[in-house]
Amino acid sequence: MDYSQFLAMKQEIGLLVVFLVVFLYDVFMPRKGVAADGRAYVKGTSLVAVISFAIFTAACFLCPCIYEPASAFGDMYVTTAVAATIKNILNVGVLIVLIQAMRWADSDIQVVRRGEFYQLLLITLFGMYLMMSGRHFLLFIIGLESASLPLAAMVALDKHRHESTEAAIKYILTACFSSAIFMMGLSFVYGLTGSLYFVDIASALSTQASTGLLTIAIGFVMAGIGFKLSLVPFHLWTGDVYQGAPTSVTSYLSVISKGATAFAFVVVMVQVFGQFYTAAWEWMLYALIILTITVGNLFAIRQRNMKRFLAFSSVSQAGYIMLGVIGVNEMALAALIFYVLVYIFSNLAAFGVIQAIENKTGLVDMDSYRGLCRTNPRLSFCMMLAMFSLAGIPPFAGFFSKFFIFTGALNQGSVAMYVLVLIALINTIISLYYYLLVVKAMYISPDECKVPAFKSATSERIGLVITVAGVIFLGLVSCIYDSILALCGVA
Amino acid sequence: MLFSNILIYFVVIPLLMLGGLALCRNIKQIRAVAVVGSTILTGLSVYLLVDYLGLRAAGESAPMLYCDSWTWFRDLNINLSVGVDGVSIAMLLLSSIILFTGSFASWKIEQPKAFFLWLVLLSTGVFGFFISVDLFTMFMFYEVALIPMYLLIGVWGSGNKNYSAMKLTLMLMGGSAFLMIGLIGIYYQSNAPEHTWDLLKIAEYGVNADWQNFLFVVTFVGFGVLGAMFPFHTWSPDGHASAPTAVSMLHAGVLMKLGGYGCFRVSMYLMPEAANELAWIFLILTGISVVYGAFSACVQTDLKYINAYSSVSHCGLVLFAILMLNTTAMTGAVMQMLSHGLMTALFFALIGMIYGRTHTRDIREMGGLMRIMPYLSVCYVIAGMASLGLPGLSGFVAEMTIFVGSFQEADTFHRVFTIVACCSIVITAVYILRVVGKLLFGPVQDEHHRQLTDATWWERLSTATLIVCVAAIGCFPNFFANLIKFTFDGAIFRAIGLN
Amino acid sequence: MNFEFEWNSIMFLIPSLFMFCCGVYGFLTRRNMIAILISLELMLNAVDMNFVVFNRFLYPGQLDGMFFTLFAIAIAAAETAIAIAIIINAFRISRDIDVKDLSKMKF
Amino acid sequence: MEATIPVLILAMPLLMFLFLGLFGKFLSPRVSGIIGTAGMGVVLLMCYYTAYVYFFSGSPEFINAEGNRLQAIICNVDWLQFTDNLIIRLGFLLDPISAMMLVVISTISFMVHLYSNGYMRDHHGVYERGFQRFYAFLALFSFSMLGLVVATNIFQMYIFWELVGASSYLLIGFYFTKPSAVAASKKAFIVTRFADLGFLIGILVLSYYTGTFNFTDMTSVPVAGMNDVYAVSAETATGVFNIFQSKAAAGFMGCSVMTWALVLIFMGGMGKSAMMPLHIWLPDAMEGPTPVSALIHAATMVVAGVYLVARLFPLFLVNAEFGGYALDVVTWVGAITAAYAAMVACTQLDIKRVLAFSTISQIAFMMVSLGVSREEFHNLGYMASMFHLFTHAMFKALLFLGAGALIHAVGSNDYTDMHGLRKHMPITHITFLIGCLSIAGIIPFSGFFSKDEILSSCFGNSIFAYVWMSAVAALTAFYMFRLYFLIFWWKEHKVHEGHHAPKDQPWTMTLPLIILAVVATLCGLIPFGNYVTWDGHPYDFMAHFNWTIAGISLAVAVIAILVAARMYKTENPLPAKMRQAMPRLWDWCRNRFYFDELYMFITHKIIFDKICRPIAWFDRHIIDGTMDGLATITNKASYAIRGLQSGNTQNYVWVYLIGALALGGVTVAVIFLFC
Repeated sequence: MDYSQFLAMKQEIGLLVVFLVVFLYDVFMPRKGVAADGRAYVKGTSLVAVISFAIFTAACFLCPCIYEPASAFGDMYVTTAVAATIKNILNVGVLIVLIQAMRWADSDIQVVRRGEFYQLLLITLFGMYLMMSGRHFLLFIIGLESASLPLAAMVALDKHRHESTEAAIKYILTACFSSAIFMMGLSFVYGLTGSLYFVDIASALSTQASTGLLTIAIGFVMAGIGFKLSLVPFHLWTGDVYQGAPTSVTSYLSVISKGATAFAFVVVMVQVFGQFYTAAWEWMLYALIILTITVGNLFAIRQRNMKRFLAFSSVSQAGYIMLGVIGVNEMALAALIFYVLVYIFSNLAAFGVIQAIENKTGLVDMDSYRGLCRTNPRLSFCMMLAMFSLAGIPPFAGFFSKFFIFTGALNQGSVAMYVLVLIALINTIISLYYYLLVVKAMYISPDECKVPAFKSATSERIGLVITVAGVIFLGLVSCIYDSILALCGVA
Repeated sequence: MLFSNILIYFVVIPLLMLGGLALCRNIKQIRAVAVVGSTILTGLSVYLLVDYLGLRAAGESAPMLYCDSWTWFRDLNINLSVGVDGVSIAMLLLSSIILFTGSFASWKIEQPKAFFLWLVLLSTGVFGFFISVDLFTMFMFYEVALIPMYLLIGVWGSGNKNYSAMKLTLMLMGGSAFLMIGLIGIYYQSNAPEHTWDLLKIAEYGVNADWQNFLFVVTFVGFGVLGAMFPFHTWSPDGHASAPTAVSMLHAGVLMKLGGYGCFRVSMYLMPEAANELAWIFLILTGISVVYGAFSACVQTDLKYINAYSSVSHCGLVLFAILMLNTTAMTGAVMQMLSHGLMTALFFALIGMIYGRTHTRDIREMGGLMRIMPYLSVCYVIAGMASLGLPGLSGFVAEMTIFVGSFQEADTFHRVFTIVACCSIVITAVYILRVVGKLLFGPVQDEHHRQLTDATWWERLSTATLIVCVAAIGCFPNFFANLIKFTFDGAIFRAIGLN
Repeated sequence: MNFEFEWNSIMFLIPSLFMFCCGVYGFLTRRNMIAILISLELMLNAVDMNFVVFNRFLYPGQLDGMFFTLFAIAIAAAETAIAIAIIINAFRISRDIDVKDLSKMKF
Repeated sequence: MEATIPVLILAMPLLMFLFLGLFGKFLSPRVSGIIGTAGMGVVLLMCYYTAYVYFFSGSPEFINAEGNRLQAIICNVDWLQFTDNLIIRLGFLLDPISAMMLVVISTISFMVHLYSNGYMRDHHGVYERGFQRFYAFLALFSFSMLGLVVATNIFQMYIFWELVGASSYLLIGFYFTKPSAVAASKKAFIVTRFADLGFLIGILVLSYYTGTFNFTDMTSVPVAGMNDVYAVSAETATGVFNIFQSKAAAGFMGCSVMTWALVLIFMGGMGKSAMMPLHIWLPDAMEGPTPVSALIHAATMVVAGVYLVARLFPLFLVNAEFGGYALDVVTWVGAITAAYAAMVACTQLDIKRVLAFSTISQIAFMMVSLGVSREEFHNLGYMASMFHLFTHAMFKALLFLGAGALIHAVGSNDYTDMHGLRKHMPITHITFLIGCLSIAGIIPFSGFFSKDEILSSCFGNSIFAYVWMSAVAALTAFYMFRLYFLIFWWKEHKVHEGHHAPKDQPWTMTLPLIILAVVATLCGLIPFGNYVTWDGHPYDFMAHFNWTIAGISLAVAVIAILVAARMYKTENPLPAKMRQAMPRLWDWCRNRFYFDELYMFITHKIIFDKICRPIAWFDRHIIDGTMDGLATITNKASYAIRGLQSGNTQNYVWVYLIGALALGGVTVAVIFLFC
């Protein structure tokens, strides 16, 4: 075996190094800190994790070699400039998540477990890398599972809270079920084509007529990936898990996991089923998008818990992301990547505020946000920007990403796409409604605010500054989108 | 160079104002920033007007002047393109005047800093919209102008403000949803050699004939929502009723004009063939708007509702005239936009001032205000006279231009609707005089009102400015008509034989 | 190419499908979470069987299916391990592993 | 003629309006009264000068070699350009009728300005509140009215038409704390607005087909070798007719388009001139201060409708010649209104209302006169109408100002509060009597001549018209003398004794009365036909004077006066008996044939209750309800599907499974069924 082919996986190796640094530091450093309940812990784990990950992220950005296309393991693993970019984007997101999570991870309850949090998180990220770069369903499954199973543990991290455990159980059970269905679908695909390589499956499919079994198999595969993306009707875990999980985990779950899976979904659909049989999976996706956006919005309307609210908002956002998949062109792909990027920043800005408030007061209800602008004007300002960006209001980044994804989707020019985009656009009105509800609670409600004026921690502030800057500038600074589009054009 | 173009300052100055406001420490500084900024903007637009007329007099015949373009999103061909013609200049002038007067009208607002921040953000959007000739940029500014409305109404409004603010925002966003699909459709379906957002280029090459009808309808409806076209007007009464004074002024005065302007600039200008074919649908709707709004206004008892319905009627006339597709009517439409903008701003300013004193807007609870606050009452009468089309004030010239223009369309359908629209002048008189009679004349209804004071200097300044503008248009209409007309005489309409 | 099952493969596929359905049925009806996990194992094993059968009867020249099965077994084990850990934690908190009782968060 | 003075004629009142309006409150009432009166005096002189130059200078731009008077456009400025041809210009057209109107308006306006100095004060000489405003409004009205009569094009006329409406509104509602005044002003404005709608549409139709707004382009031909000088010509009007024939031959509802246009334009005139059924605002307009009634609602503004028809008379005439009905409509409306108003005037209590109905009736005379005017009778009717307009302005202003003096002295509008005032107010008595004699048509007072000409032209048209109008003339004499006797005779009033006894008013009020009385007496002797005819060609009235008709009408008038004297000179039961003899008729007349009630019914019960309210309801409940309904449906849907998220993991899995199966299954089914 030629071990040099591992060198093709530069980002994965870098990530493993970060993981090892954190792991070794956490395991072997003397436990000098003492938590409130008397248990000892290693000081500085968070800092090590964040700094090493920051170095890794920066290195990935700066090192040109990672953008070179490469493959390994007999083309089971393929990386391209686009994939590298997506990974970089996810890295930025993860970095923000880590920064935002520091305060929570360092809290008295979590401090003894925070090493596990960072390690599990890095492992799931690793799984996502594999998922995005895998060109063989075996590698894909391994990536998918290692991206989702540790997440269950992360969801359960708050182990004394009933909600956390409940969420974890719901997550693990549905995840397992979904992977079973997914693999069932795969087995049919395998039976029909005799290979698990994406390329081979595609070429095998291109020579045979469509059959019912294949369609059902595609449906199963879509359901399996749609589960991770929380597409309706595979989304039902989302609300409960987002609500129950520790907020840092929720934010990770909502942006990173979703972004990675979206990209993987594009790869699978385009590379495996894309050449042939477009009509079938596109119509399936068509239906899924409509359902996802609509149902997600309808559920989001009534939510009072901010995390649960953002869960359903993220369901509908996933629908918008899928508009980039259904477009099947480089513009749509670029729009999708850009959308994910913007979504990461916007959603993390919202979660940053939620975490800041939850860490201080333990309140996550929308009602407790009433009158927030009078006690914590800056936090509420950040939250408002995040909401506007998620709703797609200019001049914030969300507007641009939404506009581009619609532009990308309409590139096809079919009437059906116009109808789809129109439905999506009408749904933006509903989404605007519930995003404005938050703004209304913060700015318009005359009530006395339950959240007292407080000063948030430095890490939270840094996180918020980064995300808000992103929300404001990602769209206005055109070179970001232009470079993504250029990359996709090359790929 | 970005800053060598005069138009860009219409966006830069509001942005600087935003920065300045953010740094302000007390109300005096805030007022100073607002007044200085809006004065500069007004001065700038007057300068632009003069300069533009000079250029036209010198024989410039390009459809848009001061054109400039800076690449923004290269691959999508999105540019920050600016350029103006007479219509946009008229709108810029209107916006800056209303911003100026609006600043004075909100002299004593609570939480002034946040209020002015949002107000200036809103006007940034408005100015940006009027100077843009790039569909994307235009749309972006359009939405920038919409959303501050929510907070301005929600926070500073009165009455059922939560409901109204939400309804207004959602309905307008609904409009812009249609708009977005229309604009992207135009981007893809234009006959230009490469996909472009550039208005002038699209206008030059035209839009794919198969798609025009669809795109025309969605864009027209999209802008029509903001233009308060029946049956998409219901945000207007509630929204205006709840909005604070300056916001009502800016919204009715300028923002609703975005609708009319957009209808013309995008729907009609880019897709004249579809406009020609489908105008009748919207003519019916706008024709209904005109009388419907007027009739509804007749029985309202809330001052702002009356005015909001009157706006529905007047703005309906704007769209109605645009749809007539001839130079005269369209010129009239723009004059009506100017006129309605100024006079409705005046109305809302006055209503706000009266409300600030009496704390009621119900005309049944007020009366004989002429004795108590003569200045405001006289201004109200003048605004009313402008609204019902008294010669010498702006309403008359605008309406007459519209009616004469519309009557040039000789078929029965157009004739009937023109006459129906004409009827609005009677109904307008009914509701205006009803209000004037109940509110200002007659005996004093509420003895507590006798202690109230008349206008303060900033209120006087604000209203007097508007009245002077209304009278200026009313007395020297040809100046404005000539400013506007050039656009509609322009080559594009002529080329396809519609004019 | 028509997808024609050979008799032999059918002999194995029917039980695997049956197993899968049993697994699904169990998953949907059992209230004890351990039983649910067992049902899950049934489903996963059915998938494994599928892969092996397809490999063995349709594509005997390769080992893709076999390897997939091996990995799938490992994954199943990992899933179960994590699930059990969480279930144990749940039991610690509420002394109850009935899945119906875990519905505090809803709507 | 130089444009300076004509421009100043318009500019002066406008500037006075702005000056008094903006700075009036910084001036004392006395000063502003003096400024206003003096300003109007200057305007008066300028108008006289202009009229003098027009009629008597003999300049070739005003009169041609054959002695025909011409139309001269003194100045004309583009105000608003619609299309290449349709341009609103503001200009100054000088022709016989506009020159005459300048005289009328400036005279009456000046008298009223002067008179108001006295009238708008109480008995202690304290000025009424808003005195400055009053003068400002008077100036505004004068400006608008002068602008109206000198209009060079129909749109300019419309502009000033609206402006006089507005100033009338402001002046009627001068006592704005009085609800009745507010209601009256509103009514006046809205009713005339409604009529103006017809006018506007008429203008639109006319201008669309003729392609011009200019009067001169529609009714006159340019005089060769002169700029902006035109001669009225039936050929041009025929040309207009032909344009209509060629462009809109079909007509509409049985009438030609031209007829429609003219009738619609006449509708505007009906509104302003208070022709039935649009007359209802005028009696109510008497809520305004009496000088205003004299100026606006008797002498000037209300004759604008007559003036409008006269202005477009060649078109009407051509239309009639080719069988159009426009002029017949004018006649019929005029005839019915004249009789109606005269009947109503016989029963009113309020002296101003009597005068108001008398005004309506007299204007209807002018309308009839225009309506019966035909080429074959040398268009005597046109001349008669203008003549009557002139004399009527004088004597009606006189009557109104006299009534004002009475009201001011007594403090009431009601004649039952007056009775027997002849000894207390001798000057008022004499001047009022002159006015009454004049309107009754007694020789040698001015009314006799003008009315006689009208009756002559009616006689020329048809015997029916002549009889009808003569009867109305008799009624006129009757009700005027009824009024006169009831005010000044009937019986001595006890209240009138003592300190507060009514007496003649200060000189500012009596002087105008005397001047107007003199004018009203003498102006009938003016050889009007030399100055004002429809085509500018002098018409020697005396050559065509019909002594029989004159004699009959004089006799009728005298008889009517005697009847009135018998009934009302002294207190007697005869009027009551008459009333009992014809109760139904009396009731209808007293209640003005229930027109107000009818309008009330239409506006409130039908327009407000059956149109406005349902629309407002529809808007709030259906349109708004739909929008709210969409929101509610969304909310309901959201609530309805919440069961999906039951919190039970197994349900989630169920949904998942069904979703996954359906995704493939439905697609398979669709492909199977449709492909």
